[in-house]
Amino acid sequence: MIRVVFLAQLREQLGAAELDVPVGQIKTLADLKTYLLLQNSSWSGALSNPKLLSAVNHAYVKGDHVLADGDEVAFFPPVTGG
Amino acid sequence: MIRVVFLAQLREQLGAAELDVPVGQIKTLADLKTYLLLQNSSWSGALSNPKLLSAVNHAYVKGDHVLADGDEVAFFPPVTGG
Amino acid sequence: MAFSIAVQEQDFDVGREYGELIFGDTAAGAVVFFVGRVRDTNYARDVKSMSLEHYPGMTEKILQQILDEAKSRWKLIAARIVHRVGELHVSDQIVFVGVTSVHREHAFQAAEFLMDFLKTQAPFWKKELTGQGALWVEENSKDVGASLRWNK
Amino acid sequence: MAFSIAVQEQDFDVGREYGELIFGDTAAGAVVFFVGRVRDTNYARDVKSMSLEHYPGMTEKILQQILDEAKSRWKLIAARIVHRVGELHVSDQIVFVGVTSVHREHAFQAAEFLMDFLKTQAPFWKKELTGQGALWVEENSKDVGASLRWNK
Repeated sequence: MIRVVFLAQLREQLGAAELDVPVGQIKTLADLKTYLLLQNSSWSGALSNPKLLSAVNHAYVKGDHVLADGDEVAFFPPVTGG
Repeated sequence: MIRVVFLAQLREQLGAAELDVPVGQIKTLADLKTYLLLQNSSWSGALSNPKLLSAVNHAYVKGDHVLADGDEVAFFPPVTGG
Repeated sequence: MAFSIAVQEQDFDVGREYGELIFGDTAAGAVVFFVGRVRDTNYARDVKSMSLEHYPGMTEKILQQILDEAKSRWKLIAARIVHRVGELHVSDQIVFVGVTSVHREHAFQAAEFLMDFLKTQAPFWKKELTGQGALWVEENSKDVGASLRWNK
Repeated sequence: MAFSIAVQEQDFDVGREYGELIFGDTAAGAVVFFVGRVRDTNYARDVKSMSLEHYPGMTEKILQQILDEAKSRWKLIAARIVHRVGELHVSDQIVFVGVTSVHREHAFQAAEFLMDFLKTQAPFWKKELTGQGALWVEENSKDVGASLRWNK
């Protein structure tokens, strides 16, 4: 399984905070996004936002990234703390 | 009268904290220094230190400066607070 | 306690944070700290309160990385970051950054660096309750610019 | 209290200074402060205590001028300088500088500016009691350099 986490405004836009996705054919972050859009066509707007950031296992990743069973992948908008 | 104030290391070197000098022929800061050196020849070393700073009536002055009766003139080494 | 972080709902006491930062220390000539507070106006909107969300697990990891990076760049004796989450109101304290060093330029630079990186790296998000409704705070381009100046 | 200075023998309480700086304020999103302390080593000499002398009258005037200059350069809401004089021991607090602003870059810059100018302009002198006897602290060229960068 891959644990997927949506945070902040993205969580509200998708109406989902977390979901578990079977690894299946998902080998990379790009595969995961494709899978998520196929399962939920209404997510394409929010999930295609070019400003979205991604983290795998609590570390930022840029571009594509290899995923493994048990990974936690998070998608979120630019951060605004401090 | 002109009130003359020596501070910090300079006060210790001269062995004097304050003195009042009659205005007389003293028209400028340079005149005052000349007067002080004539009165106390042993002060020439400490008073000639090129790093010494001067203030007239609590404001820094650079170079020569016109003095008036009642002025307070201070001489002191570079500051080291904070 | 020399280098530590905290993410918490409860408020922090600046006097106590300061006291713990310098406790038992005789070398730290310079202490710099920053406190960020909820202000009543943001982007011309009147703010009544805000909710601060974060990404538990990643937040702590990123704050620790930022602290480690500051330690590697400057000669620091101690440093601490405290960031609140949850519901906050106008004038409430949001974030505390404290740094001690032998020299003040190190303490000042490290404190600014910590704030700039926290603002652009740590996974916190603010949602403000304003006169115009609840609005997510947008990324601040000034913060992005401020963090870029630290690139080696 | 928005902009104030104090020259005093008694110690100051950082928590209280902070509280007074932000009291009743809802606009100051950023608070920066600096505390300078007596450290146990200075120029490789072990310091036991120091006496801090100043030039009463001129000190207050210069500190007020430095504060006015900071107000003219940055958008500040409040600022305070407290400087102690007299006998001080290792770990004692010497100076407090606190600045509040809407924006953190203003608060950071103003606090650094205040310290740099205080160090090179305000008529204070430190005499350290060290293992090698009582020694007047020499002017620090780094402080002079730090203050020059603010020249407009």
